[in-house]
Amino acid sequence: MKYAYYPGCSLHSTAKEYDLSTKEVASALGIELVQIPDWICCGATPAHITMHLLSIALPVKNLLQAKKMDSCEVVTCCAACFSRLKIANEFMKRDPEHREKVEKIVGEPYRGEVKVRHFLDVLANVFGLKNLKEKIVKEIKGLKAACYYGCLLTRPKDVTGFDDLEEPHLMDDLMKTIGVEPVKWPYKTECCGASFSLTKTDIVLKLSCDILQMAEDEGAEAIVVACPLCQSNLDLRQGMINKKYNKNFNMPIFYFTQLVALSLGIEPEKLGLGKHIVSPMALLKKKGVVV
Amino acid sequence: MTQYAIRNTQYAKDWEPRIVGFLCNWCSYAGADLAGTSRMEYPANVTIIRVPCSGRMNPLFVLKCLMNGADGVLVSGCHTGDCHYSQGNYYARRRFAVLKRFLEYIGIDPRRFQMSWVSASEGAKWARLICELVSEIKEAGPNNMGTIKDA
Amino acid sequence: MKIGVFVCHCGTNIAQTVDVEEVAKAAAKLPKVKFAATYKYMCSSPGQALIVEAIKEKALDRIVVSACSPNLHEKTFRKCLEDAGINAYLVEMANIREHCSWVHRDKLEATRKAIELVRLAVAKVSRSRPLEKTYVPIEKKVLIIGGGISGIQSAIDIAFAKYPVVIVEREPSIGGRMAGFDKTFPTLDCAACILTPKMVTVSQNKYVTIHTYSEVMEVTGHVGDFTVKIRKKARAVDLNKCTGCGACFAKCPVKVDSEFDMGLGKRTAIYVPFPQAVPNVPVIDREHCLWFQKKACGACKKVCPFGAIEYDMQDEIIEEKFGAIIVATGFTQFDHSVYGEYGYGRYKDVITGLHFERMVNSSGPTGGKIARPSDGKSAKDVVFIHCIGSRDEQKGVPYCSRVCCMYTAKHALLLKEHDKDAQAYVFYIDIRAAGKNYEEFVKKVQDEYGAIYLRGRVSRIFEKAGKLIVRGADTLSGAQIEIKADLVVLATGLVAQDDAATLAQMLHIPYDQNRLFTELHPKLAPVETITNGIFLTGACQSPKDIPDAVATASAASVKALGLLIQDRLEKEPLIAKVDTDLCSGCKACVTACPFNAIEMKEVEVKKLKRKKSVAEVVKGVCTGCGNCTAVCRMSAIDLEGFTNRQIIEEIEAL
Amino acid sequence: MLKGLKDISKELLRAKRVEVILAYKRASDGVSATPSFVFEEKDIGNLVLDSYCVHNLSNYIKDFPGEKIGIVAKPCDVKSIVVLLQENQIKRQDLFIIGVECRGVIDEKRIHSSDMGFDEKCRTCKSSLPPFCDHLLKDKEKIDTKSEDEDEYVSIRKLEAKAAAERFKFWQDEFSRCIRCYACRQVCPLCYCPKCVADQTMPAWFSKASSLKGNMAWNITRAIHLAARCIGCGECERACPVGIPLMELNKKIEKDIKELFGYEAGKNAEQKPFFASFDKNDPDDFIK
Repeated sequence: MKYAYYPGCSLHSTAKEYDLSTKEVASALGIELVQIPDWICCGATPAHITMHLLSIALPVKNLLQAKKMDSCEVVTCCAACFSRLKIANEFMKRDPEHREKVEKIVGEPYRGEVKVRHFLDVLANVFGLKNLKEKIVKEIKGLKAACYYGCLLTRPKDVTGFDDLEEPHLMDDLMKTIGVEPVKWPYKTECCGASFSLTKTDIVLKLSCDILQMAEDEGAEAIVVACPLCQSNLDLRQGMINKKYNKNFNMPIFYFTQLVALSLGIEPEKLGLGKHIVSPMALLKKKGVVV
Repeated sequence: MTQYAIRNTQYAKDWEPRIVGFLCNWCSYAGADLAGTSRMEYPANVTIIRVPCSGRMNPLFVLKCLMNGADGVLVSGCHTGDCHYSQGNYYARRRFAVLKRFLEYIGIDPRRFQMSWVSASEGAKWARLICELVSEIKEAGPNNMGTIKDA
Repeated sequence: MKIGVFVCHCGTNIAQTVDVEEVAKAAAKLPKVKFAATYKYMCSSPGQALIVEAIKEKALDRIVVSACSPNLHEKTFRKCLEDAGINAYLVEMANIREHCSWVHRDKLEATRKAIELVRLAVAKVSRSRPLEKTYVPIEKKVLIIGGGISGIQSAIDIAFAKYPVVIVEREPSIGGRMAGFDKTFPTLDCAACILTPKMVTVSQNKYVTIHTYSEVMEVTGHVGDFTVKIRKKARAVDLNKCTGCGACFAKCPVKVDSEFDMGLGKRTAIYVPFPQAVPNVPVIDREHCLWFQKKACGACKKVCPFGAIEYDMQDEIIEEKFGAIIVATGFTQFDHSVYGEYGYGRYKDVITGLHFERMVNSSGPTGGKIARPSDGKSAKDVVFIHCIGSRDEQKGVPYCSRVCCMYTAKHALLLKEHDKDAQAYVFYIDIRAAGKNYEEFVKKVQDEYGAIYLRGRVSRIFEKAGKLIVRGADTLSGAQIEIKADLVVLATGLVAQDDAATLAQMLHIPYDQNRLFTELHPKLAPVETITNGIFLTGACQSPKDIPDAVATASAASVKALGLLIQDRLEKEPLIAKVDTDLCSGCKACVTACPFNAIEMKEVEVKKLKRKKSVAEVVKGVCTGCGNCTAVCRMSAIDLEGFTNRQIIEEIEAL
Repeated sequence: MLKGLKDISKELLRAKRVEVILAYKRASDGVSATPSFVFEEKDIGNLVLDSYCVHNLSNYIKDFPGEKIGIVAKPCDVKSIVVLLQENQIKRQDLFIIGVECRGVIDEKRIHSSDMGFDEKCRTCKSSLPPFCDHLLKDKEKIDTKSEDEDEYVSIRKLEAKAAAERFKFWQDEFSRCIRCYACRQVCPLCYCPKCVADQTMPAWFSKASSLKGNMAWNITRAIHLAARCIGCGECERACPVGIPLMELNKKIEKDIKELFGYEAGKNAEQKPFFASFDKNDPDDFIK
């Protein structure tokens, strides 16, 4: 199993731990991730609201790089990157008018030949939960977590198409496989405020607070995410939320890859757990995952 | 260059294809009527001949059109199962499956003879179909039968 | 031969895009054309008079009317020719409206094409021959498929005119959807109170035969002479012996969800769907009956004082002849389980309007209590959501279901009437209350019954702490709204029955992309179909409320009666005919005829002084499809009105 | 075999089982065979039966309407009889089929040349025995036939593989030679129409002139009218005075119908004629 790996800018900055844990999981499972050389920004999230052509051309440039690696599948972890790459692919496949313009910009023909996958999809659907189960060294027992998919992972259905639109379950299935108890909660695909984090922080605080509250109400001890923006909003802004709304959240926000890595017996030090603002260490110790 | 290609370039500028459409009265003709009532626009290259059912279509009608120089012939009926006469379109389908392959074998461009199912409610499909058909036959170029002298 | 060509302006419909004068000029130059004229509206009286006059003055013997689709006015102009004293079949129409002026914009192109269409029509009519109408007898009996309010009304109307009528209803009782309603908008009379008398009337009428628990299996033939096979499903209860005493279902030990009560209540395995059922005779649900499943129990048979229970009753297939058929098969409810945001149909307390009807009905499963199906607690805050499945091209149907705005308003009102403390919230997109006293009714619900109407769509429903959290937008205030509701009622749209397409194919009537049956003309022939003698009423054609269903029922009845009162039926002479000299007797046409309308007969070949076997068309049976003509290599069989000569002439004229 | 033929012929005529026997005698060139209609026992002596008996005698059945006929029939000839039965042209009880085990017939066109040999149709033939008959004349030696898997459409496939323009050119060249003598039609046992469409005037289905267009229309029509009926006896091609490869047309349609519908002509007289029947699952991928 070999993929062209598109990390995206978040995974090289605020979400380094996502990048680290993904690579650890991949290598432990024998999934070869080859970073796309000279990859550039995918355009998320400002490009598509400012210039449509640019928002297609940027991902296409990356996909062309991948195409040259004689790898027909790209895997990415960031939900926003995933969304942009997929949408660009769809345009290049279906819309000859845009295709022509974009091909002019990038200077090469492209027909959406490269397949784009999210790492969650690769783990659950390609590697397979059954196979994963066999590799597990240490089940994470007794941890109740809310799996939070965010707004981009499943939408729009025609483009993403790997999980249920309104009631996604792949991350829940994955967590169950490694021993985590996913809670039933209704906010799996709510919006966290995403990139408004900097421009309209109030919105993010409100939306993220609702998500944290719902997770807590439904009995979650932690939230598991698959998107760097979700993670940063819920984790980085938790303190401000507590202050503004007079709350007392102390809810660790994990990347699903971190928990999978722990269950595979990878040392916690390699997973960037220390980078989280809300430290998960106490919780992990309590559950006996780390010592 | 093949003879098709030569003609193509020769005629490309002002040549407009002439296409005959044989439409069953109950589905396709009504579908074309609906395209009209819905004011959908499509090219004026297709002349419609009304027949009661696609089952009425004798392959010799198609042959006659092509021999007379029509650039394309379309036979359109009801979707299978929907035939007003319950089975006519099934017979037509069999008949024209054989004819289509045979004409191609003789060297007649397969785009020149086409068949479609268009229901009475598919005005939009009719309009779209004609646009496609006209552009396909434009690509195919003029029917060279039309230029053969019949002394 | 003197052909006259008449080009219609159709107001500006044609004249705007087609230069009609140019068309007439070109037509006049065609060989055999002796006269060409244009007129504003050819189909109008003066237009027709123009044709009649020209025929008489110029001794025209064939006519081309260059106007709209022949499907619209061919009959008009045939009549016009008759009035002028020439054979009705010597007219052809060039469709320069639907197939030309309405679909092309360029005037030059459209005019060129119009001239071509006229040329073809002239060519065809030059090969037309006078044809004599044929007549067939009419079976003076009507079949009504479906015994809901539409079917019942149709049957009453036809029986009133003293013609026999047969209702075929697939459920064990007639009554249809209306039987399950509580009250009716906007007058709030109780549905049962107005329907039950009609059910009784129809069942007691001597002209009416009702086959309940029966289905139409096969329809053959044509107007005046339909042959219909009906499967009478085995009820396992003798209709004649049973008195409806109810002893059987009182003793039945099986309890299953009642379909009539939308699963909110229970019924037994032997059951009548509802107390006012007609006939008031139970039926055994074989899937759940212990006798049929395990050969155990047999309680009903034991207690029946009349020996009416017959376990070994078999389905019976009967065949009857009818002159006309009225299709009144109604609708089914949109399946809202496609809406993931509303829980994929998994939340017990998210119900549909039909559930609510049963719930609010005082003789219903909850005794009129608005109770949550999940825990039986009474529901105080109830959210109603409009347009579930309707006006949703992605997940549902594109059309408006017409009745949901009104029935939801009615539900909001009934909610308040049943429980003073309850509060209705109604999420709507638009309120469509176009009907007599409808708008007033909605306003009353808002003003006097305090229903809160919110303009917006609900984006999500989820369960939390025993409540349903309903999230949506109020687009008027721009606010996001979250309501903690006890119950959510979805105003699910009306869609075609699951097997609508199958029935349409059986009847040879068209249906649209939503599987709703297509009327002959959306304005001028709303209850007729393209197939002569088959009429539509009620929601099988498009969603309808009760008044509309009843109105179309009576309309369809009049159309059917209009056929039945005739002594004999005029039949188009556009049928196949055989040239025995050309016929080789190969029987290909006999085999290929979908209607078995061709037989073999012996004829004398004078030249050879011997007999030969040739094909012969049975006039009354031939429908004029022309399939025979295409399988005949010797072209010995031809189709009047679409003869080989006519079509070849058209091709030559291209 | 010849003796067998003579014996059975004698028996049939004596018993008045048949009124005439359609068979072969030697032609005046002393080499080829020619059809012989035997009404009396005394003529039986002239009969021959060998690889020069090329004609499909079923073509003459229509000349004896209502009469009891004995007919010498090779496997292909029997197949055409099957189609005639299927199409109500003869009654089975009026026919006594003397089936012949066949090792192939000589290609008549090369009969006087140095490379004399079997006809093309016989080279790909897969059966030496007629599907059925009333009396079988068996060969003394065993006859080898091609295996069932052998591709009988090699030449068709070759032509199919050519470019459209090339195919068009090929057929234009062939059809341009046609002189519209209609020998192909006259010799075909299945061209029994009382009045062929080519001869009809109301309507005139296509040009009667011996022009390329008219020729093309005629040859296409002939092939279409034999579609799913032609059993491949090759008489049309044999009779064609200008050597148009008519079997390349017939075989193409035969191949398509076999591939698309699994139907073969001349197999079963009880079967409905192909174009007078349909299957709901017939291919429709060519329909928009």
